[in-house]
Formats: sequence, structure tokens, C-alpha cells
Amino acid sequence: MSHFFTYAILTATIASGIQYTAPFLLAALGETLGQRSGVLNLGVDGIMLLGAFSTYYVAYRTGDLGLALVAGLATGAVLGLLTAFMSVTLNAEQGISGIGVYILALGLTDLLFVKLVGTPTPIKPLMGLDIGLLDRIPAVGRMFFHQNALIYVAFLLVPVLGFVLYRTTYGTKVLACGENPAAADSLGINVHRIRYSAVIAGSTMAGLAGATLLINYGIFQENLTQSAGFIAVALVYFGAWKPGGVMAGSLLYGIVTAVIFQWKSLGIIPVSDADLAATAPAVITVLALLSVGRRFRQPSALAKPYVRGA
Amino acid sequence: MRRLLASESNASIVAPAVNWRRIALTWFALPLSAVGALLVGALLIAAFGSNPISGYHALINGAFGGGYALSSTAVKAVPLLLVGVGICISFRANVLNIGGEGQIAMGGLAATATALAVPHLPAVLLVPLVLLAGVGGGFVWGAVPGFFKAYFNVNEILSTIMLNLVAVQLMNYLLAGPMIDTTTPFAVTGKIPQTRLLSKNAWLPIIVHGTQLHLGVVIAVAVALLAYVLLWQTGFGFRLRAVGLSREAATYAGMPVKRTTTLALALSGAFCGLAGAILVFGGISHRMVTDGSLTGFTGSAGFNGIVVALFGGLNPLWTIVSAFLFGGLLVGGTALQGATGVPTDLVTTIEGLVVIFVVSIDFLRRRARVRAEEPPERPGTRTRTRPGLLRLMRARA
Amino acid sequence: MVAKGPGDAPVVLEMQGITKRFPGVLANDHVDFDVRSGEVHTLFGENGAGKSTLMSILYGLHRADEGVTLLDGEPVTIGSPAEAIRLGIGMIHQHFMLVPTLTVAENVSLGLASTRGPLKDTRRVSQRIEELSSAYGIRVNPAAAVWQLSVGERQRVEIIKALYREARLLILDEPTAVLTPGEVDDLFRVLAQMRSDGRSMVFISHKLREVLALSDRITVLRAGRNVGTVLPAEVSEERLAELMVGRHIGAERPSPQGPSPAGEALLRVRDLVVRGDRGADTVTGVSLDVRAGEIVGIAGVSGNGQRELAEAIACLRSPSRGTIRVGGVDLAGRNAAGARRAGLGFVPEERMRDGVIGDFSVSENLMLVDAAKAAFSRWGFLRGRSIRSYCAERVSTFDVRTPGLETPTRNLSGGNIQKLILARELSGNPKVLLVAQPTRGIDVAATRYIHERLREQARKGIAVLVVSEDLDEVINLADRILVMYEGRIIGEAGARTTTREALGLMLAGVAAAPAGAAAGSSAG
Amino acid sequence: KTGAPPTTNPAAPAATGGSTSSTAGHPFKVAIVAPSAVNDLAFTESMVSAVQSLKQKYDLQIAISDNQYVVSDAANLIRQYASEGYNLVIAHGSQYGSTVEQLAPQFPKVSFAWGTAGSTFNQPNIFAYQAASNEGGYVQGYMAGLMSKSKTIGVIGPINVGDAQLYVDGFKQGVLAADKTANVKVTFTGSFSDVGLMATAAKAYIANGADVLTGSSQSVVGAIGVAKAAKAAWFGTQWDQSSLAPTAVVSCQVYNWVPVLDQIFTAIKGGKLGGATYTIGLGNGGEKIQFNPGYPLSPSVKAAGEKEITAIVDGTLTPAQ
Ligand SMILES: Nc1ncnc2c1ncn2[C@@H]1O[C@H](COP(=O)(O)OP(=O)(O)OP(=O)(O)O)[C@@H](O)[C@H]1O
Ligand SMILES: Nc1ncnc2c1ncn2[C@@H]1O[C@H](COP(=O)(O)OP(=O)(O)OP(=O)(O)O)[C@@H](O)[C@H]1O
Ligand SMILES: [Mg+2]
Ligand SMILES: [Mg+2]
Repeated sequence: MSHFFTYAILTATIASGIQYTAPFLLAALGETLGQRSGVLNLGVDGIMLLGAFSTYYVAYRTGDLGLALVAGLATGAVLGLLTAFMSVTLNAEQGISGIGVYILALGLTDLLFVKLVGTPTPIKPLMGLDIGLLDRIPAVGRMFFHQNALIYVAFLLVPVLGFVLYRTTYGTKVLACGENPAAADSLGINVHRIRYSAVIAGSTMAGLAGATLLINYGIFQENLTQSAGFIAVALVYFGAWKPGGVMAGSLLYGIVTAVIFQWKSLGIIPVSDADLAATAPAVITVLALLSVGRRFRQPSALAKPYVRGA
Repeated sequence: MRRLLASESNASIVAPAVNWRRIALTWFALPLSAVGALLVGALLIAAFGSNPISGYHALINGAFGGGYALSSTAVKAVPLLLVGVGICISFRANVLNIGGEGQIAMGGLAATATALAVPHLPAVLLVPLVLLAGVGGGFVWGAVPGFFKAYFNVNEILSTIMLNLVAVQLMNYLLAGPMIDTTTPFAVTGKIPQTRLLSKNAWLPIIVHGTQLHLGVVIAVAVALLAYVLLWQTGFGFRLRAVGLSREAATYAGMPVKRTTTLALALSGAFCGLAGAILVFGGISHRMVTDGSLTGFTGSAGFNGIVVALFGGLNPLWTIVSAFLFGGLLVGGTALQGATGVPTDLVTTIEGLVVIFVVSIDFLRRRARVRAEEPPERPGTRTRTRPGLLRLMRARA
Repeated sequence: MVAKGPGDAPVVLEMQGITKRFPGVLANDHVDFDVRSGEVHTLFGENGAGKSTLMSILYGLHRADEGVTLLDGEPVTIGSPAEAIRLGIGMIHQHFMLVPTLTVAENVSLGLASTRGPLKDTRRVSQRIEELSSAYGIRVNPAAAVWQLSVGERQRVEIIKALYREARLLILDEPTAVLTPGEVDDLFRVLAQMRSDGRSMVFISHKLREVLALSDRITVLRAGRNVGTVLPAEVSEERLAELMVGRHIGAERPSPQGPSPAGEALLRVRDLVVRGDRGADTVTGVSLDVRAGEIVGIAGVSGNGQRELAEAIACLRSPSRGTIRVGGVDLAGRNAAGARRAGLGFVPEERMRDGVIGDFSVSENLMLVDAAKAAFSRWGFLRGRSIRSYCAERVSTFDVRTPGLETPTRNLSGGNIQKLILARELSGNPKVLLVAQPTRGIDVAATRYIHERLREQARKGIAVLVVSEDLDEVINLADRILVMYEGRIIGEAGARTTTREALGLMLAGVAAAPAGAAAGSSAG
Repeated sequence: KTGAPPTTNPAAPAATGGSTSSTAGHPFKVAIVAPSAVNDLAFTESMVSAVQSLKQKYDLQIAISDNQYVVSDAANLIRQYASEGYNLVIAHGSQYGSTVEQLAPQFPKVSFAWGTAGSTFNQPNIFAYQAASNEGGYVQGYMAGLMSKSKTIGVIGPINVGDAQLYVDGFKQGVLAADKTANVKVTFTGSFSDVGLMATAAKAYIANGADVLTGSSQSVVGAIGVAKAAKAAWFGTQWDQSSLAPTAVVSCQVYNWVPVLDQIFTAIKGGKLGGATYTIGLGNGGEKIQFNPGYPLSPSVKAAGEKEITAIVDGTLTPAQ
């Protein structure tokens, strides 16, 4: 146990926890935006998968990570359009249509991988970005300021989303559509347009989450996300639909995961008990929710299609 | 004032005209969705440079061509059907059970543990016992999120997903640790996370010699019938549906809303758990073995079951048909791979498309139904558009 | 009460030959309708007559199948609320169109351009709200979250919203259904001021008294058709009701004022304290008795604890102190089912949400509380045949107008849904019947029917407790009236010995109760 | 999930129920059921390409079902191939053992091959095959021990079983033989297929100061990427992984199942359907240490490694199992 608390390892653990957090955080923030407008998108995991794949594919073909990221974002946006079309225009049952997107992406990414790539080949990684002198700050520097740019983007999006939701007129419209779309409609707000925009923006973030995950791993494989998208949805509930809360939940999940992993590789957790320890992030998340005993009040119109006059 | 109780009064007002659009949308919506998905699938097969027609021919042949294929399909359909029936129940209670994967695993583990504990019981006792243990394992794994939802307001999407993650690790731990095979020498298998060969007395008997068709198939169909009766012919089912449609009204009516919610998810889990037990004891290897992932044991039945239930209109009876079709799709997918080289992921893709088409076409169905089913009577008679899919799919008992 | 506007002012709005079909319903059938400048024009009619539909078309929520709309003589097509707002049309819906989680200022400015581009300009909005409040004497705090506001305050926010958008034609769809007399007076005062500013209003209400008091003209819709426009001075309440239903219905006869029945006190509430949703006690010590054969009305401004009191009696909310007895049985520790077993019937105030399940059939809703009874269920299995015959009997006894027992309940009108609930709640032969807001939003004919059934139950020896915010209803129906204010019963009045005005003052907590109220506010 | 479509079409009318012994003129029908993708650059690919390389020599008709990580589905397929008259069904995965054990008695005329494992369950129609991956593991571990400057070396396995386990044990032994003070860490991710977990484990090692990494199973591709990014050295096994990270891969232990398959085919032609266990190792040419020419390996380390190989081949060194 003692050598866990060495300075180097502690900082390394937190650094990898932060890195682990980023994809969850991105996806969960995107989901938050969508849910705040009243649309439950259960297809995040699928969007992440397809986003990861397109990022991988473009990087693999062109070697250009910037272009690859654009591909990941664009994939997210297109799937957001599909999701919005089903949920907003066709009034589909949202819990189920999302599962459809997930299953579709699960199959499609693998088909595409076999067809277009074949042999798994790692792509070049995104190097850590040293931020000015900040990364020289002892401890904190290496933990927080030697990550790749996407990690900063993820954490930066927390205040950005908060600002958009609470300080802009667009944010107010989003909140209104999620709480009382009839009221928004009666004031001349185009509920469908707001929901489309929120879902597409949120899904684009899910696409970015997939790209981040992919760049973390450096390679694509079947079911790369391993349910990360579903966990992200869960984290939205955990964070009570607030960007800060979502970040707290994601960090809890990411850091516990990292700690468990460090302990496993350091042998603090014996190999025989490693599996039990691996349940920790999930168990802790649920218990945290129970013990906080928070009474959630989800956006009133969440997952309810808006039909004028109904 | 005219009393409108007699339903014939409608008939006398509107001339019976055949509305093809409505018939297409109400009766053929689901088949049409399937056809649409298969068409997209055909494009994908073609993209792989193969002939879609021969591909689908191989698929259908592999799934339904002959006794062996049919029996494989039926066996593959069993977990789908059981999970699907569980989904029917939980969704009717307005609880989204995404935890089928974990519940299957826990059912499998509980059943396996039972067979390991009392291997010498005679088959007439042991078979029912392991199946019940499976039911119990799944029941508990469903009751926990159900209880959290009902009494602590913990969203069940969150907790069931998290419990899937817990289940896979627990399974890995148990199979690599306390339940590992100690009968075969280490040198033979190393430490494969698997149990010893389970007691023969617990194996599900094959009911048609020379095929795979085992008792589990009969049980699953019987369970679906029971679930149907439960939902529409019993007081419990009535309460469950009432709670699902309106917690408020159910509360005012004095129904035990929290208990019903918990039970609905627990029951849903129980059916999944039964599927887990059947996977172990109706499988060929007769052990529980993992590759470290949940799907390695469940074959994604926990998710596919949702699709199956949806395609079955959340009605346990139609879910039987739907499970058989999807079982065929999965079994035939391998034949298709053999014939065309298109990966079996094609089947997964088609499944996803089916879901997307079904939920999308539901919108048109809803409109068609409202337009056609409720003809103008007199001005001012109230009708309302019917809401969502779940509600729409109320089977007429 | 309010000065009438000019009768010869120019016509601002003209709707001609408006027809609207919904699947299965002809909601508007070639309706002609016009509004003059500075006029309050009332739309009157039964539930489902097409009033809201006509106004929804005007406001761009629905599109007419036929007909034209002229504003200031110019034909306009109004495709969305945004266009309506641009044309100076405002609408106040019966169900408030507010976002509870947002502040007043946010609600008011929702959807409008901000002076700060994409950013909110809360300060400027608040300022403007203050200006409007002082100009019209409407008190609201722009920074308050809407969920914290009372019903009356929310109504004011709705009006501010319309004023903020400079509406010159304001549609008010049943704005008074949930207001207290005092709040209604405030509202009418504001409307009068708006009228004198030259704004026009379309007013919808089921309350005859208000309609006659406020309107300059009244147009009656029946079954989607305009059956005539009358001046309030030229019609009586009775004539209006007759126009509405198309046949003669006599005036409602108030309950005969006999001596207070000497029956046994079937409902006894003692010293009840109940906590509300927001954590504070909203019922702060209530004691009351309702005797067999008696109808007791509880009047009060909404939010004074009536809802919590009713829920506590129905065992949907556990009191923090005090006792409730039904026919001598203490309800402590029981749930709603237990309360029913003790002999309580309960008609909830939110009938679509709490009273019925819209997607259940009529028969399923009739079984909602009784499904487990031996008569309908054996070994846990439902007995289809006896259920069907029982439901058929209930439907005919209570005159529930429905195409069939399997019809989804949401297709029924509000009045018929209320009858269905009554039929169900009375099936167990309760000793006590608790009815909350029995006729809110229900048209005159159905209201009379329901009142008559309640009186009939009382005559049969049931103790009936009616909670209502509609003073006329309480006065008409009850033998005794208890007034609730800030969680207590602050006074009692005999229905025939009091006046609306006296009662209205008590509702505001002003006048003390006449001394000697049998079950007045408790000392503890 | 085949990238390369199977060489021949198994859905073509097959001899069903007929004699399954291989008579001249009939192609010899082989089916492979494997847990990962045919192009996984590791476990599955090593077997599939070995079988395909023998296609001409033995006139093989080959069917492949890859990505069968769901054991019950794999079992179904194995059974189906057996019932369709395949002469040899290769169940390429330790987790299929129980299935083979159950099915072999039901199809006495079909030969089953199961690996990697060491037991035929005493049945006459099961061959078992394994890889003495501890041998290459030892050699590579020895070189790793010499190379590491931080004296911290990370080993990642999937599940503690089969050739992965042998490799890990051999590697650890080799490191300690070269440098008793070295710090070798071993993690098993618990999954054969989870690339992400492997990558995460590799990152954890890097964070803890490791400068040499190795790992087994098809899921190492992500970890190799991590090694490359961190400029750490990587040792591979099962397949030549140099192309994945030309700057990081030092050497790989490459499997070549041809010697084993030769023995199995010869035995079957001779009428023997099973009952034997075959092993590939450095000695019989079934395993080879493939050095990455692009990696600047110091000649002394390479020479030391080659010395250990010679010692193992001529039997003077036997890494313990
Ligand atoms: N989408 C709809 N489909 C069918 N009928 C509807 C629909 N929306 C409203 N109605 C009916 O139109 C009537 C008037 O609608 P409105 O929104 O004014 O409700 P309401 O006045 O609250 O109803 P109630 O008079 O029952 O209280 C309602 O009674 C309702 O039954
Ligand atoms: N969106 C809708 N879809 C279908 N039918 C509707 C819809 N809105 C209203 N209706 C029907 O149109 C008819 C007229 O309803 P409307 O809401 O205009 O009545 P209303 O006069 O406002 O009634 P109330 O007094 O109950 O408010 C009713 O039969 C109602 O059921
Ligand atoms: Mg109306
Ligand atoms: Mg109304």
C-alpha cells in the first residue's frame, strides 16, 4: 500500500484518471444538453462507436489527426440528425430508438472495419500538450497540464455548457423546451428547431467523445466503447442535469477506475481479487447516488415528444 | 339523448370502406420495417461484393432449412424470448430494463452454483431446482434496481447499466475463483474461467433426438403464455399496467405503486435469469465459461431481447414469433458468412435497422389508426390522438 | 362590476367561415366571429363546443381547414404563435404556459430577442416588468422562480407576458377557472384597464356570472357552430345556459336549507397538521366533522392547505399530527386502499392525472380501485364477465356517455370522466365521500348533473365533503361552509345565511368567523 | 467476421452423413472456429494462415468461423461442422475445451483439434495442441532484463490461461535470470478482446516508470500503440507485430502451427483421429524469435538473446512451466 502514495504514482494515477474521465465527460455533457431540451438519447454509445470509427479510419488513411477529429465530429452530427429526426419529427419512443442506433452502430462499425481496414493498425497518438509553464508546477502540473488537447476541451466544455444553458437566450429556450414545450411553443419558439439543435450539438459531443476514446487507445476494435456511452447517460442522472454535477460524476467514475487499475498493476490488489475490485466504479456510483439520497427532478418533458395541441 | 353504448351505432354511420393505407400501416408496419432493414442489409452485402440473393438464401436456409436448422433457431430464440417477455413486463410497468445482460449472467451463476452444490439430486428435482435458481438470481438482480427506483428514486437506466458492469466482474471473479474447475488437472486447461462439467442430472433433456431442441424451448414458450395471462388476466397484471401508465392515478386508486414497480423489474430480471440458467444447462458444453466479457456468455441476448420484445409489440404472444424470427436471423447470419464472407455483424446491423424502422413507422401507424378507426360521429364528440408506442401496443386481450 | 366598452368601435378581428376538422370530430363548423376595438367578446359553450379550437386557430396553434381571418380588414394567415405574437395577438391559456423552473423575467422574455445578442438581458427585462407592473397595478417579482408563485401570481405573469409583447388582442381561455373571487376581481380590474387602453379581448369561461359581468358581447358556440351573439344586458343566466345546450334546462336549485342533519359524524378530523411538498406545514391544526346526510363545503383560495387536507384524509399524505376517523375507524397508518376499506370515497382534483388513466378503457378505469375485490377476481385472476356486467351497470346508472366500455377514457369529455370517477368511488357504498373541485372546467349541464348526484348521495346518508375554489358551487351545494386560510379553518357559514361578499372577505383572511362555529379553528 | 472470405464454400452441397474418412479424390474438409478475427495479427490469424498455407499440400477445403467469442454459439458451430461431415474441426481456443469434450463421443468419425491446451480428455478423436510459449517468453524476458534502464518491466496478459499464461511465466523468469533486481509487474485484464483495457494497463505501467512492455493475446494492439507513444520497448508474441510499431517492437515470438498441423494431417491420413498432444516450440521450428530490423537493438543484447535460443533448442536450458 505504502508505495501507492509515492508522489509520482499519485500524480500519475490522477493524470490517468483525468484522461479516463474525458470521454465520459464529453458524452455526458452532450447528453445533458439533449436531455435539457427534452430528448433522451440512449444511442450515445452507438454514436461514440461510429465517431471513434470514423476518426480512426480517417487517421488511418490520411495520418492527419485534425482531419480525423473533424470526421468524428461530423459523424456525431449526422447521427444527431438521425436521432433528432426519429425523436422530434417522428415522435419515436426515445428509449427504444436509441437502442436501435446503438445496435446499428455496433454492427456497422465492425462491418466497416472489416471491409475498410481489415488488419488492426494503430494510429499515431496525440501528444500531450504542455500548457505554458503550468505543467512545471510540481504535482499539479503533471496531473492537469500534460494532457492531450481533447482532455482540455472536455473540461473546458463544462463551464461553456453552463454558460450556454444559464446565461444565453438560447439556453433559456433549451430549458423551456425541456420543461414545458407547450409554453415555449406558445411564445413562438420553434420547439422542434431547438430540440434538433440541442440533440445535434449533443451528439457531436458524443462523436468527439468517441474520437477521444479512440485517440486514447490509438486503435479501433469491435465494441471499443464497452458501454461507455451508457455509463455517460447514467452520469447525466448522477449529475442531476447540471454540467458541474456531471463533471463530478465523471471524475468520480474515472478516478476510481484509474485507482483500481493502478492498484492492480502495482499488485496492491491481488490478481485473484482484481475482478471484484473492478466493480468498484459502478458500485460506488450507485451507492453515491443512494447515499446522497437526492431527489431528482428530471426535465419534465424529458423523453416526451412534443405534439402541438395534444 | 342518444346513448352511445352500443358499438353498432358506429357501423350505421360510416359506410364500411376499405382503407388500404390504414391496413398497411396497422397490420404490415412491422413486416415492412423488417423488409426495409433487409433491403439495407442487401445493399451492405452487395458492398462486400457478394450477391445479396444468394446471401439471404443461405441465411434463410441456415435458419429455417430443415430440422437441424430449425432446432438451432429455436434454441437460439430461447434466451431472446425469455428476455423479451421480461422486457414486455417491465416496459408495461414503465420501467426501462437495460440490465438484461447482467440478469442473465446472475441467473446463470445462481443456477450453476446450485448444480455445483447439490449435484447428486435426481434429475426430476435438480432440473427444476437449477431453473428456479436461475429465476432467483435474475430476480434479485432485477429487484435491486427496482427497489432503488421505487424507494430511492434512482433512475433504473443508470442502475441497471451499472449492475451489468458489476455482474460481468462478479462472473469473472466467481468463475476464475471460487467456482473454477478443480477437477481437471491444471496442465490441461490452465486456469480457464470455467466451472467443472456440471452434473448430468441438471442438463436439460433433449426433446427431439438428433436435434438441439431441449426442454428449455418448451419452458420458454410456456413462460411467454403465462406472462400474457399474467398481464391481461390477473389483478397483478392490471395493477402493473396501471402503474406503468400513470403512477399518480395508481397511487390515488390505492395500488401499491412502489411494490409493483419493484416487482415488475424483479420479474423482468427473473425471466432473464431463467434464460441464463437455460444457456448453461441447455448449452453444449454444460459448464459455465466466460471469455471475460458479458456478451461472451449472453451473446447480447439482454439487448437483443429488447429488440425482440419491441418487434413483438410488447405483447408476450407476438414476442414468441418475433424471438423465433430473430433467432433465425442470428443463426442464419453464420450461414450467410459462410456463403458470402460477409461478417455476422451484418445481422447486428440489420437488427439495429429494424428497431429504427419500427419506432419510426410507429408515427405513421399512430396517425393511420386515429384517422381511420374513429370515424366522425357527431361534431363535438371527443377523440384524442393516441400517444406513444408502448401505449399503442396494448394488445387487445 | 366593470364599465362596458363602446358598441360601435371598429372591428379589429374578423374570422369568417372557420371550419376545423380533427380526426373524428368537426370542431368548428363555418364559424363567424369578430372582435371590436376595446371590447371584451366572450365565447361561451359546452365542453368540446369548439371554443379553444377557434382560438387556437387564431393564435396559430392550429390551421383552419376552411375560412379566412382578417385583422384590421386585412386577410392574414397565422401559421404559428410567433406570427400571432408579431400581429399583436396574445393568448392566456387555461393551463398556464409557464416554465416553472425559470424566473418570472425569463418566462416573460422567453423567445424574444435580447439587446445583448445571444446573452440574456435580465436587467432590462426586469426593469420593463416593473414598469408594466406599476402601470397596471400587478405585483410580481421578476427574480422569483415561477414554481414558487401562487396560482394568482402565475396568472399575473401570464398577463405581463402579453403586455410585454404589446398584445392588442388578448385571448383568455378560462382564465378564472382556478382563481379565487379576490383574484378574479383583480384580474377583471386589469382587463378593464387594458380595455380602456383600447385593447380587445376574447374571453372564455364556463361561469355565467363572470360572463355576464365582464362581456360586451357574448357569442355562443354549440357543437362547433355559432348559434348566436347576444348582449349581456339582454340575456339571463338561464337563457344563456339554454342557448348553450340547445334545450331548456331549469335553473339550478340550491340544496334545501333544512336544519343541520342530526346524523352521526361519519368523518371526524381532529387537530390535523400536514406538511406540504415544500417542507412547511400547510395544514396547521384543522378539526372538522361531517355528519351523515350533510354536505360540507371547504372554500378557500388555492394554496391554503385544502389540497393537503384532502390528500391527508385520503391517506395519500401522512399527517404529522392529529387524527382522522371515518365511521369511527382511525385512518392512522393506512394507505389509500386502507382509507377506502374504512369507507371513504375520493374524487381527486386533477381528474386526468389522478382520477383516471387516459389510456385505460372505461371499464378498466371503473375497476381501478375494485379489481382485487372477490366479485371481480378469483385466485388473482380477473373475472371478465362479472366485470363487464358491472361496468355496464355503472355506466348507465351514472349516465357516462361513451361509445363503449372499451373506449379509451381520454376520449371522454371532462364531465363524463368526472361521472365515471363518481360512479367508481360510490360503488363501494362509502360512508364518506370526499370530492375535490367537482366541476372545475366542466360545462353548466354536466355541472348540474354532478351536483344533483352529490345531493342524492347526501340524502342517502353519506357524509359529503366538497373542497372547491368555486364560491358559487360551494354556496349552491353545501349545507355548511368552512373557510380555510393559511392552513386553518378560520370560519364557518351556513350556506343560506352568508353572502358571496362576506365569504370573499373571509377567504382573504380578513373577517373573523362568526362566533360559535361548531368545528372551527382549533385552539392547538 | 472474416476479412478474407473462406477459400471454399462450405454451403455448397456437402457430403452429409456419408463416410467421413478421407478417400482419395475427395477434398479434405477442415473447419476452424476461432474466438477473434482472422486478421487479428495474433492468435486466430496464426492458425488460419497456417491452415491456408497447407491448402495445396493436403487438398483442403477450408471453412472459417471467426469472432466466435460467445462460447455457446461457438459450440453450436463446432457441432454443426461435425455434423456436416467435416473431417477435422479445429476448435482454436482453450475455452472450447468442454465443448469438444462433449461433442467428440457423438461424432466418432470426426477428428477434433483443440488448443491451446495439453489434454485430449483421453478421447480417441481429439488432438490437443499447444505452444511452448514460455520458451520465447524466456528469451524475450532475458533481453528485456538486460535492456531496461528503469528496471521496471510491465507484462500484460488477457486471462491467466493457456499459452498466454505460459508466455507470461516464461517472460518473468527470463527477466529475473538476466537481472535479479528487476521489477516485473504482471496484470491480467480479464478479457481476450478488450483492447482498451490492455491500453489502459500499458499506460498504468508507463506511468509507473516502465520502459519495457510485453503482452499476449489479440488485444495487445492498443498497448503497442501506448508503448510506441511513450517510446518504450515492446516484445510481442504469437505473431510478428513489427509493422504496428516499427520503432517500438524489439522482437516477436512468432507462432507457426504448420509443424503441428503436419503431424495432425499425417495422423488422420493414417487413420488416427486423435489421442495425441502436439507442441510447437523453438526446437521444432514452430516458434521463432523474429527480430525487428528497424529497432536499434544493441548487438550485445541481441547476441545474449540468440545465445539463450541456442541453449533452449539444444536442450541445455528448459524454462520451467
Ligand atoms: N389533442 C386532443 N385530442 C382530442 N381532444 C382534445 C385534445 N386536446 C384537447 N382536447 C379536448 O378538448 C377540450 C378542450 O381542451 P382544453 O385544452 O381547453 O382542455 P380543458 O378545458 O382543460 O378540458 P376540460 O374542459 O375537460 O377541463 C378538452 O376537454 C379535451 O378533452
Ligand atoms: N388537437 C386535437 N385533436 C383532436 N381533436 C381535438 C383536438 N383539440 C380539440 N379537439 C376536439 O375538438 C372539439 C372541440 O374542442 P375544444 O377544445 O375547441 O372545445 P372547448 O369548447 O374549448 O371545450 P372546453 O369547454 O372543454 O374547453 C372537441 O371534441 C375536442 O375533443
Ligand atoms: Mg377549451
Ligand atoms: Mg375546458
